[in-house]
Amino acid sequence: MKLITAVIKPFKLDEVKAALETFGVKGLTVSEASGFGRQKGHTEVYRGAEYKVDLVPKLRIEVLVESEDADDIIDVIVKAARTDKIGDGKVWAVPVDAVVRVRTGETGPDAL
Amino acid sequence: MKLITAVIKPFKLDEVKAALETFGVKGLTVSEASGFGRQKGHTEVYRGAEYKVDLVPKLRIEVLVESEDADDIIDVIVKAARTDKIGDGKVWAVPVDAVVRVRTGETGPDAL
Amino acid sequence: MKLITAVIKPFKLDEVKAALETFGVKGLTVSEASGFGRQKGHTEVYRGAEYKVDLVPKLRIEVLVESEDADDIIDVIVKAARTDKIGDGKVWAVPVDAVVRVRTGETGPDAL
Amino acid sequence: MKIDSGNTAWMLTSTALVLLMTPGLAFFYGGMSRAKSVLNMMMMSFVSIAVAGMIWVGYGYSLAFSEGGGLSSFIGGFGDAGLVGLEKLATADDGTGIPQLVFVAFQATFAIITVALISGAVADRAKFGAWVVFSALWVTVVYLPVAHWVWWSDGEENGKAGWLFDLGALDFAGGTVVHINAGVAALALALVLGKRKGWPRDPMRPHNLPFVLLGAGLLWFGWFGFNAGSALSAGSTAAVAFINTLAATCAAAFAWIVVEKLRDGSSTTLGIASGVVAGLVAITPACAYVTPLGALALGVVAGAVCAFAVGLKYKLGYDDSLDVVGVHMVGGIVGALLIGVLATTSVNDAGADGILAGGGFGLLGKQAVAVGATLAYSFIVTLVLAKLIDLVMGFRISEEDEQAGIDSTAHAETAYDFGAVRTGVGGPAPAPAPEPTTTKVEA
Amino acid sequence: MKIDSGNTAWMLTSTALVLLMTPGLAFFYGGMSRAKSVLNMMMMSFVSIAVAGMIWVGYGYSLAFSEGGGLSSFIGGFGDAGLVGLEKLATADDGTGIPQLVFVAFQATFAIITVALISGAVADRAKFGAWVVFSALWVTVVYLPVAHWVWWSDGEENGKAGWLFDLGALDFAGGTVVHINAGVAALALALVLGKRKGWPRDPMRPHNLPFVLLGAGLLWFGWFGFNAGSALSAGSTAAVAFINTLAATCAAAFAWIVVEKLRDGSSTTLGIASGVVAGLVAITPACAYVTPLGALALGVVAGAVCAFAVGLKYKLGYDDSLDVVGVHMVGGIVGALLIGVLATTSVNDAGADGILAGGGFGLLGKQAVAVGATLAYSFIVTLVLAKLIDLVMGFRISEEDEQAGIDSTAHAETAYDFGAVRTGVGGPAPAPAPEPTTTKVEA
Amino acid sequence: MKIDSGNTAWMLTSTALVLLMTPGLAFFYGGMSRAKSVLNMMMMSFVSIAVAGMIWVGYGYSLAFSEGGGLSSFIGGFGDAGLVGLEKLATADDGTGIPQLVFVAFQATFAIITVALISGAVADRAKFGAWVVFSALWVTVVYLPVAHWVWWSDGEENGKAGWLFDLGALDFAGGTVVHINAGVAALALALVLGKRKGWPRDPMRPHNLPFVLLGAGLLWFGWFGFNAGSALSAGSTAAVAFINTLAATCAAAFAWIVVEKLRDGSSTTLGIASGVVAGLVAITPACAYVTPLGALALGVVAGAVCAFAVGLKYKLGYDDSLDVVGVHMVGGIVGALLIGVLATTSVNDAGADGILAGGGFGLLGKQAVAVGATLAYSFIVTLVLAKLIDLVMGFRISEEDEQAGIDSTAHAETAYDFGAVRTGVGGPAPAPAPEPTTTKVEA
Ligand SMILES: Nc1ncnc2c1ncn2[C@@H]1O[C@H](COP(=O)(O)OP(=O)(O)O)[C@@H](O)[C@H]1O
Ligand SMILES: Nc1ncnc2c1ncn2[C@@H]1O[C@H](COP(=O)(O)OP(=O)(O)O)[C@@H](O)[C@H]1O
Ligand SMILES: Nc1ncnc2c1ncn2[C@@H]1O[C@H](COP(=O)(O)OP(=O)(O)O)[C@@H](O)[C@H]1O
Repeated sequence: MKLITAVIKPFKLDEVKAALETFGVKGLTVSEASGFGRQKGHTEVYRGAEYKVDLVPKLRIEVLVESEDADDIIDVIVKAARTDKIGDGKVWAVPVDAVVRVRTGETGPDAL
Repeated sequence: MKLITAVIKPFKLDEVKAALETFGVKGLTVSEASGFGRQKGHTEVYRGAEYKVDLVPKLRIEVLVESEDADDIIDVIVKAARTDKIGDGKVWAVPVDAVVRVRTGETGPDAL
Repeated sequence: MKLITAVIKPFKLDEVKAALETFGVKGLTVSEASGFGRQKGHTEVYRGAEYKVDLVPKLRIEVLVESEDADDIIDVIVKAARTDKIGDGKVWAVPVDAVVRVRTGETGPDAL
Repeated sequence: MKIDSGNTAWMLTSTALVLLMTPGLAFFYGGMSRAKSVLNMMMMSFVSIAVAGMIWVGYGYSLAFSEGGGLSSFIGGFGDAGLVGLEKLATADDGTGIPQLVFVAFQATFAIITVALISGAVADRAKFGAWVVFSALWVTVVYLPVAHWVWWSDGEENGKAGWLFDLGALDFAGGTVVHINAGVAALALALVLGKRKGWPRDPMRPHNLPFVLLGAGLLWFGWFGFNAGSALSAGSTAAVAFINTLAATCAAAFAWIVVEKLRDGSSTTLGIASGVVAGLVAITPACAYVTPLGALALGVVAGAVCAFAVGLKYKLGYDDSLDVVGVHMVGGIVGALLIGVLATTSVNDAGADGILAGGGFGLLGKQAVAVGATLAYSFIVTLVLAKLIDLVMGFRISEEDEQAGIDSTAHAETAYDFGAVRTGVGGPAPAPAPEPTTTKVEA
Repeated sequence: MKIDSGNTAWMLTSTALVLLMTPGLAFFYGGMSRAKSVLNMMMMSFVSIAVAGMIWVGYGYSLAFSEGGGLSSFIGGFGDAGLVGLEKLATADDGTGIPQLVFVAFQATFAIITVALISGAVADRAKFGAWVVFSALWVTVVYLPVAHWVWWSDGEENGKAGWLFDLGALDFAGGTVVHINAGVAALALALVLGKRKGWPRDPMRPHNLPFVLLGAGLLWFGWFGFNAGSALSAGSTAAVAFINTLAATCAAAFAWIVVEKLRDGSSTTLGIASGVVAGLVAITPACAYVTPLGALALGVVAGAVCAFAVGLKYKLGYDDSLDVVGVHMVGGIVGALLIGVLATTSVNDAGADGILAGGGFGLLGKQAVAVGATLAYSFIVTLVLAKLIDLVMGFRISEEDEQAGIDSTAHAETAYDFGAVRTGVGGPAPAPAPEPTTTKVEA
Repeated sequence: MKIDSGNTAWMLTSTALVLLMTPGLAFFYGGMSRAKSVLNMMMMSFVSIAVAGMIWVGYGYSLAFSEGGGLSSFIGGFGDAGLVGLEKLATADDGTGIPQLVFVAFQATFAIITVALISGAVADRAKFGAWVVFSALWVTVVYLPVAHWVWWSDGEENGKAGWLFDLGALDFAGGTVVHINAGVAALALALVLGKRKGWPRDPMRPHNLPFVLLGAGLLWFGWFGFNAGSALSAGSTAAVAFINTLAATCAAAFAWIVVEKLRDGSSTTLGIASGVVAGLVAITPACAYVTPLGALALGVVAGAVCAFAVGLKYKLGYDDSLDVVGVHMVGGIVGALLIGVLATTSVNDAGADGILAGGGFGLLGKQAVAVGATLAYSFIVTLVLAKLIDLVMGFRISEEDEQAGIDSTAHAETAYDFGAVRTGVGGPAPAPAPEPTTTKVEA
């Protein structure tokens, strides 16, 4: 199994979620984050003061998936999250050794 | 070493933490998240409007552990977090290549 | 590629970020967390009541890096985050199978 | 006549109280908004104070409260424009002995809050500039005439007066002029602007319910100036208005949460806050004409009716975002019509007898005419005005800006920054540039 | 007698000020609660306004402030029920010339806040329905009699009066009737309901300290109406009450944070806010009977004593969640007894001389009787009442609901929603059903 | 003379209103601070109330408003220390018929807010203990003399008076005494304390803009007591002051956001709130001397000038954190000087004629002297005072404490705790000990 993590623009959440559900993903976890990358942040002038803001709000989505679906799901996320503007985010996958569903104790793919 | 991540119901934090401490875990990191799975969310009616709420608040616990303890610790978490109701959460483990304790620079199992 | 996660003291963010930029890291993601470890929390007395506070606020930084840079970057973070006081935090690395840049669809090291 | 320091003291206080209502409203509405649009919501209230306040001094008071020559039944003239020369006058012939300028200031606060009330219907999506233009024009072409119709008279017996005043319709503190007027204008505006993206599918729950209660508390407090201050003196009429304002509000708040409990299973904070406001709205026109027991009854009806009325928008499909129509229009109508039932001259000689006091259906008829006239005039003129503004400058922000949040896109600010991680205004990235760019968000 | 517009103006203002105190209290208490129970806390205050307000109009004023036939020393009658026929009366014989209904409204706000004060003892865990029932019954069987004892007289020399009034105990603005009464009732209620889950082990710190300060600020502001308004006129007595209210509060706030600094190392926001309230409570009964320097002294004592008194609950083991006992009961007793020491007729002929003014121990004795009687009556009756309610309908929510947070379980709401990620009310999942279910949380 | 109940009612109300301004200020400033230092900011306001209030009763009123023997032009004496014997006096000869103690209380609130205003310049970094000492000393050596200069006279024709009073400079409600005085003291204090760590590089944006608006709303409300209350009676002068306060504020708020829109592209919440305060500041000295149209003009100038003035600190490099200098000092100067242009005796016989009313440049000259004297005296004495305190006890917290946040390090509290995850005060770990330690943060 894999854990896919996606850092996306906050307002893209609905679309990404919808796309994942359509694909058949059964669950996911979302948290708030902020980040920077190419989108280096920007300079703001507020009340006469100029300063650099370099962390931009993002959302972080985690989905546990079966290994063979990983590439497709990455694809689905990337398509749904894309705005073609800088700061669209990253998606990555890491290998997972074990997964357990708390309620039932099921493990492995059944637990997803 | 392994990184065990658990997504649990917020009010179970105390019990999970206590169980982990009893087991001998020396540290952990908690953050707020929200998610959905089988517990598909629910429909709410508020002031005459009906809508679907599909993200439910959760907590996300991360614990770094020695590989040989991973299974036991997953077990401990699962037991403590279980309410037998839908939405109890997930626990998963991923392999970790390296761990460092910032204060001392110790690495590997010593750093846990 | 590797995903390096660092749990640090909140006020060290600027220094860690600066050090990573100097090293050449192109992006990172930050989120809020809290945790405990050796720094077991402390007892507070507030308005006559004494209680144990065991979760202390931390920040969680994630950086995707090329495998060969991982050790150096861990080093950079550790140095920048250190205060030599208890509670300085942890840094760990996990293997990453795939990374995609959402905007362009680039994958692998190009996507970092 | 000589200044009466007691009456003047009460009217100065009342004026300050009514002015506080608009910041109170900003919290009532702001708390109900989402976190990404609370500032815009509050700005609409605050800028209404500025705009309506300046207009009032400039020509508003004059058009509403001075003699308008041949058009006097419908609108005043420019005789008192700029308030020139009013500094040393006491209000002439009404026996209250308050300085003319105190009356001017008191009435200014009514014009201010009326336009601010409307803004609740267009949360999250109105161009700020368009709102500013709208508020100025609306005060001029809707508020000033209606206020003149209902409240102006030259004080002489058989003298000139606004046509609704002449008719004998009762509106002690502004049920028609303020609440029905604002409520139906809100409906017109909601229709012109259309629904928020995602409404009614997405949850758009209040982001800060304590703020809603703060707003309700400040409104309640200020409303004693609104209602008891409308006596223009500190005596028995003010006393009646005061206790009735308390009684009706208590009853309406309670009625609303009882409806909720029975219908939905829980009583909510938003419910009790809305009930408070519904009670205040409904008692406003009636407060000096009914007994305290009558006020309790009126409150119960208003609370229960409005608790159902706020659900209408989902059936009829207009996005009156913060329930201006369901609370102010409906509550205002309930109050105005119940005067026809509950009014009694045993409380106030200047009032009239409604059905229960044996006065027959005459008063109810007059009340219905006043309600109908206000509804029709305000709805139509507001609709035309809003459409015009929409054509000329566009009234609604872009879909992208709405989704990102109007606070950051229109005001370059976000309401809160609690985090240890400090981020910027959080709007969409300014531009796909590899190097730092400069977004001007100066203040 | 003729209406005095100046006195009436001040009393209308004071009444509005005192009414604002209860929303202020909602913030003072709400800010001290945890984020998951702030709404319930605030709802308890708001619903107290509704309930006590309706009762007051219905029969409350009558039972407290009318002649009660043979029982007149202990309780009034139903002669003024529904306030029927009071509309055009001025308060008869007291020389203040305010309309009777203004006095009615002023006193209504006292009944309201007294019951609301109690709610601080039962944060996080009282069934909302049970609270509503309790508040109605408590006003009836505790507040109305005690108010009658202390404040009612028929105005004639050698006429009838409440028994504590007769005795000559001094309570200018409600130290016994309001604060001791509410404080000891809070103790009784805390004992009946028991401790919050996790108390005192878990931290249950204020979730929003600025709200605590907001509440303290609004309370302070409104309290000038409470104390100086209790003169029922705008003259020298009101002036003395006003400056003393300011002086004592400043001293108490300062004393509290000095105690903190010396004892704990830091002065806290919660401390200064609590000191403000402790000072206000303690000066309440005394404000028209002591000199400004006396008020300073009284404030210092009250602030320091209460700063220690709030720690008692940990030693004695009752969960008076937001320190109603430590601040209102203890502060009220300090103020009531210090009258016996500090009062002087040089300030107010209607007062009496305490120990320092050479009046001996007589006054102190009477004050002690009034304090003792109020403590005993209120504690016992409240205890019985709460037990009864607990038996009949259950006073406490389930442990599961308490842990999940009473806001979501009792009111189907959460106070705040700041996040970019929008979630629902966040209670425990409605039921283990695979398909979407419908939780009714309508408002 | 006899007490006038109407004037007294208005002055009691005004006093309560002005007192509310300081908690209002706590929100105005607190909302602008960062989340980690909001409590300290608010504490500085609240403790100022306590300190200045006690001083006022002790010796402050006496030094400011009593006869000072040979030094009478510069400072009062100790004749009224402790307010002994003032309880039954009406203010003697001014014809307003208010009790002396009401005047005392009214003036107390001015001293209180003046010192609280200064705290905005030293957000995030002043030792709390040092602030307390500073506030006590500053009231004594700066506020009391300046108030005496401008406002004290013995009431006799050709009698004694403060030297600026004698000169004929006009300051109706405290433009020099309160705003210029506080504004320039803020500058001095900002210079002594130095810049916040990271300023001006790091963003230090308001953490809670609704609180800023709440503060602005409460200030506005209270300011009617400040300005119209300064008439000391409820009559025509109060009426003029009231309407002008409304008119100028509306104009200034609007002018500020227009400047923003033109210069920066968006109108901000912080802008409209600041505009409100700038307008209030500028009209303060002038409110009883200009016409409503004059007030509109004055407001436009004040709003626009201050909108630019708040940017000065970045050019000149002093960290006046929350713009006390840019708003209060600059706004106060604008208002004081524009009196010389706009004043007209057609509004108020007690005023004078400025340039536009044909009075020539004389008045402007006097105004300039008053402004200059206040600027010089306050700046120099404050500078010396702050330096002294810095030498003796240190005025600034450690860099580490500043970075961790002054709320947790100085007050052992954090403002908010919204999370499901409950953490402690969050300061740096108490000590590198392996076992639980006890940080005392009792309250
Ligand atoms: N190397 C990285 N490691 C972790 N997170 C990253 C990294 N690079 C970018 N991110 C995250 O992805 C977000 C978008 O990246 P950015 O480079 O700005 O956009 P784009 O990939 O479109 O150029 C950042 O805000 C950050 O949260
Ligand atoms: N595939 C998944 N990937 C990531 N997180 C998941 C996944 N499935 C479930 N979760 C997380 O676990 C939580 C509980 O899952 P859910 O399916 O509702 O409960 P249960 O496992 O008891 O049926 C979700 O709210 C979500 O945060
Ligand atoms: N085993 C662990 N798994 C996950 N996070 C940990 C673990 N141990 C410590 N942490 C995180 O690191 C932080 C600092 O750890 P701590 O042991 O207090 O400091 P130090 O490493 O300096 O002794 C903790 O607050 C927690 O967030």
